[in-house]
Amino acid sequence: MSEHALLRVEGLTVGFNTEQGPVRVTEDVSFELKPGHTLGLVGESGCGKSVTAQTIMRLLPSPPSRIDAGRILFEGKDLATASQREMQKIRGDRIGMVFQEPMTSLNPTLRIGEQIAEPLMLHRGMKRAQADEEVIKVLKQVGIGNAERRLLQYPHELSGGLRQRVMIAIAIICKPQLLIADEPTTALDVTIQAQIMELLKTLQKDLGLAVLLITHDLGMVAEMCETIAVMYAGRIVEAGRTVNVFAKPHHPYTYGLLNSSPRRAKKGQRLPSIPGLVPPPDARGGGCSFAARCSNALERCRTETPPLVPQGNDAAACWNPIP
Amino acid sequence: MGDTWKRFHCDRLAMAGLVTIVVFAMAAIFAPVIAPYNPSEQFFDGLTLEGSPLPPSWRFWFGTDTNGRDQFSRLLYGARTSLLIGIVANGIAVAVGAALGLVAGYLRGWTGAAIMRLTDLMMAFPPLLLAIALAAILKPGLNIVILVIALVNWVQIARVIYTETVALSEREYIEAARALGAGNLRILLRHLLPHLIPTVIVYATLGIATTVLLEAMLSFLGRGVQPPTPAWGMMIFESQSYFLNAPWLVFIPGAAILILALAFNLVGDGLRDALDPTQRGRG
Amino acid sequence: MTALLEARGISKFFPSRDGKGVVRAVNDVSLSLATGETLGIVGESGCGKSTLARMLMRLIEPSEGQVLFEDEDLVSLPKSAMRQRRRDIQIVFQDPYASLDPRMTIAQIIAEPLDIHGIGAKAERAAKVRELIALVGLDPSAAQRYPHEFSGGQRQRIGIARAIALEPKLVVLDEPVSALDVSIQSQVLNLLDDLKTRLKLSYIFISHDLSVVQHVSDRVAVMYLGRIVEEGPADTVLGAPRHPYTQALISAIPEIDPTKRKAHVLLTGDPPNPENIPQGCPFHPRCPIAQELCRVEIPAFVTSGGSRARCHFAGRA
Amino acid sequence: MLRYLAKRLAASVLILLGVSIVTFGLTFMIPADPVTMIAGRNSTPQMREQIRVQLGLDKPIPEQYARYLGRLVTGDLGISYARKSEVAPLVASRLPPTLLLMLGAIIAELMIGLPAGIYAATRRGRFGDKAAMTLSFLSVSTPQFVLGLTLLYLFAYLWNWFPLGGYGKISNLILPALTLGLAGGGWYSRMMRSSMIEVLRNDYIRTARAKGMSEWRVVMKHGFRNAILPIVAMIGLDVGIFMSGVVVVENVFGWPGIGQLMWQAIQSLDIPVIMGVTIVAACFIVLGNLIADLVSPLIDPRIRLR
Amino acid sequence: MKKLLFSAVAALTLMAAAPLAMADAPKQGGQAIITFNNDLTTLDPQVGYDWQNWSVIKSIFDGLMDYKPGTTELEPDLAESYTVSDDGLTYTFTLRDGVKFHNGRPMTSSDVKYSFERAVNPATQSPGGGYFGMIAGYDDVAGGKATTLSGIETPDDKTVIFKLTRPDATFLHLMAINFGYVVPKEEVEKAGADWGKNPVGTGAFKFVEWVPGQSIKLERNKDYYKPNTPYLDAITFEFGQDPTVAVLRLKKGEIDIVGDGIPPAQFAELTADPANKDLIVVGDQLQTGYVTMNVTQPPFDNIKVRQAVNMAINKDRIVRLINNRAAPANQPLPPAMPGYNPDNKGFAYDPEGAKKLLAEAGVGEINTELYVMNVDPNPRIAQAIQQDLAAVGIKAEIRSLAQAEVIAAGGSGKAPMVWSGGMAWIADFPDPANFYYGILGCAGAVEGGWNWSRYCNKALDERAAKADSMVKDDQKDARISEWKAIFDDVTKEAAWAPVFNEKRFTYHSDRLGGDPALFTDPIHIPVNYDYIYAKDAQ
Repeated sequence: MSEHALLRVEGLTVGFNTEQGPVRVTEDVSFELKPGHTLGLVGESGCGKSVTAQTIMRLLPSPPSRIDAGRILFEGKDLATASQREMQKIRGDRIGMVFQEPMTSLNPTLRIGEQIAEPLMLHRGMKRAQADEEVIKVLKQVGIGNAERRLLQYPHELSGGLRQRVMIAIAIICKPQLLIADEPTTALDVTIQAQIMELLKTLQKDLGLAVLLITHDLGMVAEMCETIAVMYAGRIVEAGRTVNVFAKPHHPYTYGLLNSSPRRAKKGQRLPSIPGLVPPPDARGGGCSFAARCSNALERCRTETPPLVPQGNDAAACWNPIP
Repeated sequence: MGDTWKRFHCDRLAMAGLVTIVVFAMAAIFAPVIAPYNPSEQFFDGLTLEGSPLPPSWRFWFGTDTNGRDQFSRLLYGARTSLLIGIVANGIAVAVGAALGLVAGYLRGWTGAAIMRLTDLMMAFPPLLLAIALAAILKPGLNIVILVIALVNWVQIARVIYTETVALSEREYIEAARALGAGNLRILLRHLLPHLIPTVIVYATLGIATTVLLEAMLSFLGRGVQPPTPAWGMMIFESQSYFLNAPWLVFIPGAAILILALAFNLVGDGLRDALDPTQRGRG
Repeated sequence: MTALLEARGISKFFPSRDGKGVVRAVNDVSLSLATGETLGIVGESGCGKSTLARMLMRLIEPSEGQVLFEDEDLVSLPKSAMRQRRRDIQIVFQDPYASLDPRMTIAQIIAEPLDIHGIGAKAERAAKVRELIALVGLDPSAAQRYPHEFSGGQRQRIGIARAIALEPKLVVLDEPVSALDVSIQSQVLNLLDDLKTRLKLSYIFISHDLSVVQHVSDRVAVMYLGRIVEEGPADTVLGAPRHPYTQALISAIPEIDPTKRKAHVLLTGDPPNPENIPQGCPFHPRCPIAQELCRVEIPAFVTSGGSRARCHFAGRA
Repeated sequence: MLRYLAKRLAASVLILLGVSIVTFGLTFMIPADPVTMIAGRNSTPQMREQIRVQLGLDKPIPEQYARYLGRLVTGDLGISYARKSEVAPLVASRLPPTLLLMLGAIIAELMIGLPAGIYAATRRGRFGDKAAMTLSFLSVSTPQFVLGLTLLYLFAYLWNWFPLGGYGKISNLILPALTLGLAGGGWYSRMMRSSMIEVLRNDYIRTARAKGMSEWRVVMKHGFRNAILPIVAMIGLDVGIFMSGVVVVENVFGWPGIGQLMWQAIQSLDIPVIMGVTIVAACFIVLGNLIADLVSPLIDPRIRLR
Repeated sequence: MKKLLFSAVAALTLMAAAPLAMADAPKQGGQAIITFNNDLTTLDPQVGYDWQNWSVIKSIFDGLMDYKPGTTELEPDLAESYTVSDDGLTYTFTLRDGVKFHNGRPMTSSDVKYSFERAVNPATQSPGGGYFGMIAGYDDVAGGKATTLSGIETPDDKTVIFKLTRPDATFLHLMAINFGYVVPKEEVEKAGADWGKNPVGTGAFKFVEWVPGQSIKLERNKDYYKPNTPYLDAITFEFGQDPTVAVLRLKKGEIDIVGDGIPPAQFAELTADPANKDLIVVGDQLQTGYVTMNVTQPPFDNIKVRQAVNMAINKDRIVRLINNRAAPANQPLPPAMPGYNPDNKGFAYDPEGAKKLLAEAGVGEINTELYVMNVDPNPRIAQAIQQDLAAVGIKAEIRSLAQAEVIAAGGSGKAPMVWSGGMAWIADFPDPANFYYGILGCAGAVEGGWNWSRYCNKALDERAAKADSMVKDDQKDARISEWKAIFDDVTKEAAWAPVFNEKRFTYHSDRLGGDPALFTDPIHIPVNYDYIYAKDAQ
């Protein structure tokens, strides 16, 4: 791994205290992101990708969540051990974040302008009037016309696409180094999805942002990310350059994921699918969590957890990888 | 059902509440056996020579009241009245309020509007006056107290249930039931009512204390339970001006109300959790 | 081939939020479905596809028009007769979380249609429920559990089991896989396909996901702002779209292949609010090929090769 | 907005009309003959007949109601039996103290309920939460007359912090307002707690945190405004709830409001006063609800008045 | 024609002598604060009819007659003197010189005439108009046929002549009753409906202001016709003061008199405190607490049942229940009332005897209702009575209601038994007649009347009428002994069960001085404000 990574996550293990005792939601997650680059963190619901993103921002309430192991090095500083006060300085300033639900992620009772200006007021000590200029600028940057009027509107007066643009404006207004986008287009219509995707690409280019894209949509990763990390049941099962992973997945899960999409299937044929279900965090035993659903599983897979090791052009965590 | 009980059983606070209620209920039922004296007997030596009530002593555990009666016995018998008022009056109010709120919220339209305007009217109308008038028309007594409290208390729960029903009616599983061909009655009883149970329980249990206090309020207006029948609210009311000189007269029945209310509250919380299947498998 | 279901000019008008005007959620839609066929309906949120689906089974009363099911007008059916008729038309909802009553066990949920229509004795119903649970691929132990104990895909199977319990002729599938993960999505789509063959079902399949619709549908209707803008055989409509909106939809889908990054036909702006439908062709403000004509005149359907499109310039883009 | 207001006002008039009918009907059922009450102990039959005619009690009931309503519209609430003076100015002179007391009680409620609720919500499940909720439960369950007298004894008599009675100064207001508002404060702390917990689950709270706000600012700026909405709706209803409370509290504290007036009128069955107070109280309850409805969209712009 | 001449000076010397007993000599100045729980309803003397109103009205207004302070002895007030004709049908009053209304206008005989007409005129709705039924022309005015009383003549500004239709020994008392107090016509008419809130009289104190629900302020009438009276510069009545709180305030020195008396809860503690020895004054009042039994309905139409009830009630215990603030009563009349017969022992407490009587009556099981006003201590007393009745086999359910409802139930004859406490009967004037007609005679036994027993004995009514026609001075004793006989017979008839005669305990601050009798004045309840004084007056 290169030394000049902007963000480096090492062996991150996050647990929750539940009534039934502690449960681990992510285990030994490691990846890195260079300045100006894009990493796609892919996986299905419950795989731990959102937990990972929120842990980087230290947004998960603690208790019940806690970091059991690992480091989160951002610009050389370990966020895993940072105090809340230190985190408050980084959030919104050095790292911006966009969430999945633009409908609910904006405060319904505050005007758009106020909400966008907040990070400036917090981190730059600006007054509202001062901030407004910046806000108008950033609104134009995220493609919202008629910015002066929009400032005074409330979130419910905007469409979903506009709201997501507002969210992005909030995330980038302090010109962060890193943007974490957690399923930024999932809740949007296809045509709007495409718009937002274009916007993210443009911004990344213009601002030199590093983007950590959390998504379940392989198509989005294919379009946007240089590198990809596939998560399954709390672990990264495959990681590498996007082109390589898509062209030749080594982990059977990645393979199944890619093929079960109807976009790749032939009409009238049965869709290739992965049988079974994702095991919930409290039901992950020893061994590979995917073993129960895997057609290539070996005896070893059920007892020993495979490490993420280089496979061909990328890395996979599998005892019996697809060659 | 067994599952519900099992989970309720594991809730220690709820069990404590239940035990308290059972103890109170037992005390009420077996009052004639437990009570050392007749609750209405005014002892000649139950007052000092100056006519002041006696403080707690070996003879009168909780002291005597201003008529020279044994307060412990009155408290036991008063539990009968207060439990009856708390459970029956509040029960009627909750049942009526929930039923009307449910119907209004599900049917909306003309029926719903009529019911909701009735609640508006009731809200704008001081319950005091209603109490006075009702007690004037009918013979004052326990029945009136129950009736008045029921009439006054149904309004709020009706409104809450209405709002919740309106929200619930928008749920997709209601539409799903209709798509299956379910009729109104089935949807009301099978799909709406069970979801309202937690709210109903909360109101039914939280209402106990306020109901018992309302009974005291009615006594304050001379519309309460008629003497010498003991009731906790009335016991406090009768002696309220003695709170400095004979504090036991106010604070002992006050504590009884509080403990009972707390117990019902705990049971309500426990029941709500135990009845919720989404909590299942976690406890 | 006679139509199993035929909608004739159905519309739904709601009073607008400010109480002054009318929202035309669905506007003069006609379509038909043959027995054994799957009709896909695609469109973005707010285009009226869900309202249309609900009108087709009279969960929402149409403001205008007729819905003929086996040549019987459902709209004019008395309520009790309609409740009986529901045996033949069932629906599977998008949200497997919201459409199952959280306070009922799976057995109760699946048995409910049987209860309502008084089918079979108690034991028979229980047997039928077991059969259905097995049919949709759930474990028999599921019967006594509650919906929240299941994952999304399993819940959708429960919803499907409930919908087919009455052995309906038509099942309306309202975004049945949108809330599911990709790996689960394919399982459910396969299940639907199996059931269709086994139970001789007809489907109306509503989705915003073109690739899913393309995969399952015989014919496809594309909706925009309450109207059908293009309709025809799935391969024709999605393979060679003639309406610029359909073209844009297809173009917006990211390709699952990092080597084939394509230039999207980006539509500007958001779909307009149904409360405020533009004059002329409703699509013209976002249309890349709109001309003066589009601003004034609502296009009629232009039929070509089994498909029809509502565009003045259909197929010319 | 104007349309809404007109609609609401029309509905309010209907409610008040309903109240007037019910009040009129109920007071007729009270078995105290107004003539006896006016005529007193030394009346003669001829005097009684005179009074009956003067009051219009010889007329059929619908006509009596029509006359009553006619007078009501002009603001005439009739003549008090006991005082032989007009009810309207009587009620009017007693209204300001009661409104002041209610205002004080609402402030007390909010000053107790909101901080306690917020505190409990942010310490959810911990000791502070449980302690606050136990206290709130106690305050809901304490009889007002006991509370009032206890406060008076401790703060006014024993410790001399406040005057024992009277009216006119802020120091006079504090104890009665506290007595009237404490129970409501208990309710509000519970409501605020659950409302705040609900609000803090929202995505926009996470957004606020992601901006780098301190937890305190997140709660106060983004949480508070959204969490207070259900309470605003409740404040409108408080007026109605207080109407019973003021009878007790005003009696204990010698507060010269309509609660005292009502209590005296009830004791002497001074029906015109009872009816007058009821109607005026109903007006304020309706007004309170209307204000709450009008304020809600100011707090949450999503709410539209229809 | 015999002329009775009272010297006003005599009364004053009596008063001058009394304070000598006190350590401080009365000084003019200072002020007093008196609290009441209930706001006053009116200060219109022709309308006000409860003791709180009366106490204030008596200080603002005057009548032709009054009582010597602290006693029940009549003396002329606004009248300087009067004469009575031999047939007792004509009373001639000569008015005092120099009496001015608070507005400065001298009072004349036409004011007197106006005031009485006002009381009788039905438009006034005076609850006391009926008291003046013996004045000629009453029926016409009361019936709305005339507005002037033909029986009152005013030959000149200083003379008022009353012509009566029947001789009435209580007439002079009626001249001292509030309903006959003199009001200035021009002020009454000017104020209209607000007159009751803006009183203008001739009395010792001048009305200053009334803040509804809060206070009434009076100030010394500097032009009062009695020299050096009153002592206090100002009196403030504060309303809405719970007596429990008022006691605390008095202890703190914030107020001077707890107008409602000492609340039962604090009574024992306060009286036990030696510091209060001089501050709590005990006095008699013209009050009897009794239980009425409706004699028109079974079982109380049976005299044996009524007697049994009389014997069943343990009066000593009830007296203790109210902290010994009363003396057991054995007849309707209170001991302080002329006509009280100390030899009339009534019915002694004898439950066994009561049971025997009930058995003799043979009425079987008795289930009845006892109405009671719902203000402490009355429900407690009712419960004590209930227990006593139960002990002899009479089951009485308690109906604890608001005052007005109990009065209504009694007046309509609906209530089989009523405990009178808190409502009736404090005599309006100190004469046995005032304890008969309305509450034990046929006149009161009508719908809406106050004779809740509905006891109507024509023979006794005739004897009463005869007694009251004895108006001459030398017939006074004969009249009183006839009343004694009447009440002895009433007692035997047992229409009531007299329970106790309440005493008055007035708790006042150390700042106030005056003859203890002033603090328990039987007429000016609770306190005769005109003669008390402030020790700290400068």
